[in-house]
Amino acid sequence: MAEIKKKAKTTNPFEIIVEALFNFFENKVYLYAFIALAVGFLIIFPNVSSRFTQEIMTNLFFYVVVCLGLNIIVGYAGLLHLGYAAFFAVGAYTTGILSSRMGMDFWLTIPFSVVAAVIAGLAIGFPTLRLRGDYLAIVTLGFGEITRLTIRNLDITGGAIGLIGIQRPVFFGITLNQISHFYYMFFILAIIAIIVSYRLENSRMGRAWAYIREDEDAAAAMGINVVTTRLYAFIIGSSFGAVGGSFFAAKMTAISPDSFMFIHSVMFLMAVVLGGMGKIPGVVLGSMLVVLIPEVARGIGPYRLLIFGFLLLIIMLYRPQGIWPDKPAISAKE
Amino acid sequence: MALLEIKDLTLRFGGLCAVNALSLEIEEGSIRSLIGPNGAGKTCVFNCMTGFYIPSDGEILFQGQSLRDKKPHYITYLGLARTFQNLRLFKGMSVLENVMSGMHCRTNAAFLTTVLRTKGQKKEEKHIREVAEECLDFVGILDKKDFIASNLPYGDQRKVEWARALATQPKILLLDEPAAGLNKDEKSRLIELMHRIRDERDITIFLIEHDMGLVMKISEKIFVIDYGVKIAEGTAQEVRDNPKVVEAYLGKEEEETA
Amino acid sequence: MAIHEILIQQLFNGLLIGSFYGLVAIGYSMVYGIIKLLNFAHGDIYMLGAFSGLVFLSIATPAIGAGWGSLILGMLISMLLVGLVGVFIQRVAYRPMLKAPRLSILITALAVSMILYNTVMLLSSGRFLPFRTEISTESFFLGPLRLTETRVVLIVAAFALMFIMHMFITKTMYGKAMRAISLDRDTCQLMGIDVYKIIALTFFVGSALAAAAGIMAGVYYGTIHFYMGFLIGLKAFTAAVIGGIGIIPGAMLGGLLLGLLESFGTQIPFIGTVWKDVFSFAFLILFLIFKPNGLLGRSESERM
Amino acid sequence: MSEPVLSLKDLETRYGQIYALRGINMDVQEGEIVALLGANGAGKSTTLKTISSLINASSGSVIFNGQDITYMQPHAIVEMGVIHVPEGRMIFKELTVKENLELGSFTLNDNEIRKKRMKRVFELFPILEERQQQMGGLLSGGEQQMLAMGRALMTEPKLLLLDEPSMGLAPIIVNNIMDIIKHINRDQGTTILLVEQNAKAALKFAHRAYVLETGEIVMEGSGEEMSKDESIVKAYLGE
Repeated sequence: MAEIKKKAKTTNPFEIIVEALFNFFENKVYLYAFIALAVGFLIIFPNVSSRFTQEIMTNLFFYVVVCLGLNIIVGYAGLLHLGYAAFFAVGAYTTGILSSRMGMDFWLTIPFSVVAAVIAGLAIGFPTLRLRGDYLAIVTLGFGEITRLTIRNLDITGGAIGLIGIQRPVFFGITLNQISHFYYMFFILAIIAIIVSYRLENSRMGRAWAYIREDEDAAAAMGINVVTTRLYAFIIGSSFGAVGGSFFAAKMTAISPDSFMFIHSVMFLMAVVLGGMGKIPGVVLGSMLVVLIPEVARGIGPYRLLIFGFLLLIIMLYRPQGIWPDKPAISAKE
Repeated sequence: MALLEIKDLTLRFGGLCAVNALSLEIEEGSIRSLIGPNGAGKTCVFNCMTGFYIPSDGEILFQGQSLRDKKPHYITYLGLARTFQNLRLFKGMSVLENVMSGMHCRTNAAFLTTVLRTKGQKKEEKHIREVAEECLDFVGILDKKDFIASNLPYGDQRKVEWARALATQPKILLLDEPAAGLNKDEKSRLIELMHRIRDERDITIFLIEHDMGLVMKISEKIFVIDYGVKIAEGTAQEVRDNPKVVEAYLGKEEEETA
Repeated sequence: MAIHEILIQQLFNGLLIGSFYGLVAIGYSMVYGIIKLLNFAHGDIYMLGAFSGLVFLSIATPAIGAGWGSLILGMLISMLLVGLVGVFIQRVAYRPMLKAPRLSILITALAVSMILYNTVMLLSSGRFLPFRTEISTESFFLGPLRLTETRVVLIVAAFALMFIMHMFITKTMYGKAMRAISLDRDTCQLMGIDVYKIIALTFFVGSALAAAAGIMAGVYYGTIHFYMGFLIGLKAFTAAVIGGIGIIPGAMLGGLLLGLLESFGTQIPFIGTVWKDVFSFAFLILFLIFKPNGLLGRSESERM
Repeated sequence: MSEPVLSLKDLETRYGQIYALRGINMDVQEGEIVALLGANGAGKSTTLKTISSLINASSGSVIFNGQDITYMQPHAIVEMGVIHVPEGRMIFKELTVKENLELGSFTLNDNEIRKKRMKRVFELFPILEERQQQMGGLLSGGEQQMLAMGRALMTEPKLLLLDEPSMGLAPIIVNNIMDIIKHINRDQGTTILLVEQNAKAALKFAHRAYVLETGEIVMEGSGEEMSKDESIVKAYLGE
């Protein structure tokens, strides 16, 4: 009994490659060497590439940040959030208004945008997180629409035209206005987001999210406050989105309601789900797919969403856990 | 004063009465059982005690404090831990992670300390792991801590549930049909384990069982309920000799007018 | 106009819009009741109904015109076709997911929605298409009420469909089986009910009703668009929740109520048409918070 | 002996990696009442669920009237005349008593026959006739059990699988239910496989019985023999 059983040999080429990779990176030295190489490459990347590719990479880093935030809500806590663009908008507009209308320094606006996201998160999450899970999907969807319609109809947000003249951040006396500046800014942000996600995942709070996801009642019986724990996920995830929004506003210097439509929420969600919910490398992979596919295959422009729709459907039907594979499990034979 | 006191507990669903004016007391350091046929309302009593159901009437006092309107997680924090009749493990997670869940209510690392990886947070993580491993060792499955819970055989899964409940560091342990589905061997080891929990860890035990043989061996005092009403209370011998109990378990002796 | 005239006019408008909501909400509610899925694609089914009606009309107009006769024929054919599309979607996308985690099937529904509206977007080049009919648009008065022939026929048709639906659900064995499945799927199997067949039937009926509503909306507004399902999907969900999701009479009631609420809400000076949708969603959120089980729903005290 | 109506051959059922049934062999003859006894978790309900295909067997077979029904769909098994009345009654609480009964005869297309059968059910359970417009959930426990059995009888089953019909019922009602089971067996000739924890009550009228322990059959015999067997009493009241 209880002997350790390795997974049966497979003939699926995908699985063979995955298994080989897992075995290879089992050795921590290889893993760290790989990470160091990747980071090194990304650091020198702006020196060897065109502005256009840097733009794409910046966009990718931006997706990684925002989607890791959404991943906390959807992947870790298992709550379907369909209005994430609204939290992204909360951050962008907080920075936009404070910067363009009141002339506040960019870095000072960030705490405000986090606070705004936390308040919005509490307002939506507190009453609804105790309801059935799938109601949250609709409430967040509705909230996303309310937010978009509100910023479209208010004066302070500049209505349908939006805000212009958002100030560029100044970093140690250098005004960040080159694409390479933003490349590095979002690169650092993405690394911070990865570290924070990783630490949360492997912590008391991260485990509590997993327990609730697996069995809500059993988690409650183990002394976990289901509502507040979920609320934490909701607020932390929303804050990621808001910070992403602030930096987005600073990079663009102009924002309008068109950047915060339902379809943007869907694209973020797609990145999280395609790669693999709840798995950091999965989210990075998903972000790459969502950002790079339309760039690599220029011709697919108008068909992009249709293709994504099919991709999403196929992934759900055949690999509901996403493209990124799970760690091989140890199991006992009876 | 009794550690736990149930007074006139009543639970109604629609028109049906699942528990009817049940009263009982559990003294600290004792092993008590609640027995009765299937559908007699035993699990409903547990669900009321642990906050999963809100009683229609009556009172549950734990160390003199009312548990009415308390949330399940808070009741666990107060010191009542439970197991489930149909195993409710976190199936996709490792055995160790399962047991670590029990420590949640005894620890408090939050967002900032976690993100900053403070010394205190690291120490706490280590502590959680140690307690969980100790609990696994206590029930005897420490060697399987890295297995995925759902891949263990049934008897071991039960043990994981026990270790998980122990990790919440309870004052009283509520066991819902712990012997269901176990064979004779496993049952006798179960009895030994219950004694060790009570004697070595000073935890009061309250169990629901259907298997009267097991109950009679282990508990000093037994409460018998049938269709939500307490029909007997006393030692194994007293209960066994009670005609009402015999009737509830074996059916009426005398022939009805057929 | 005197105030009571405005009120009566708005009452009629509210009931008309509300009956569209109600028809779409029925499908939403039935599917939720039976497989506990929030079918995000349901709004797009409504859109599909409108487009298939348009296609039929464009083919049929030269032959039989675009009067009531061809409209009704087009509606019946569209209901049948779109109903089958609903069944197909159910079979391909949802049935394999019935045992998967809830989150996965919700995302599947989202994917289906994307596929549907993007396909129609590509086919229609993303334009607003006119829904031309040959129905008289002349208005006449019934007391203080200003009506057109279109509006009268539409409201009669919508209520007739709801009535037929109600009879189907309460009187036929299939209707009873649908209600039974939403209560307890396993036990239904023990009654000899082919659960998958009933689920397919539910999708057929729900999709057909949504298609009917889509065509009626086309006639009413005069134009259709690939994205017209998004908003009504949300509204129909709101209606289903107001009535108590899973309860079919509740969906109709909720639809009518939401229609009335919007039509009177826009009369409140502060709100106006600009804030109409914000008003509806805010209402949905408040409703979910204070009465999550809906007007006709039971409280959910029994757990585990 | 003639060919049994139902026979289980080396039936195994698993939940994930856990075996609930470890090779069950049993036969039920036409016209018999067979009781299936055992402690909680022994696999009694699982046996019935495997027969009615609510759960799929992992190996072995279920033969009904000479036909292998192991992997048939549950509704197809119902159409063959095997009706399972599940544990806890499982009536439709938010449908009326009459609707509950009608659903029992879902497989029937003829309204006249449906009415006739309902009349017969009402003769057997007059209380159901009185309450036919009430919601099922408002019935008492005993009435719900009667409804569950009445619902099963709407199909005129050849084999009735009853899972703990006495569960949670007062003794006086238990006797009433047991009488009705006897009646159904005697007057309508329905074969019955009964899961019961009220061992003595069941053994009194069961022709034969099997005892299950952790997924295996450990004892088998005639009802009369077993009711006199001290070890059965022991198994239920402890040594």
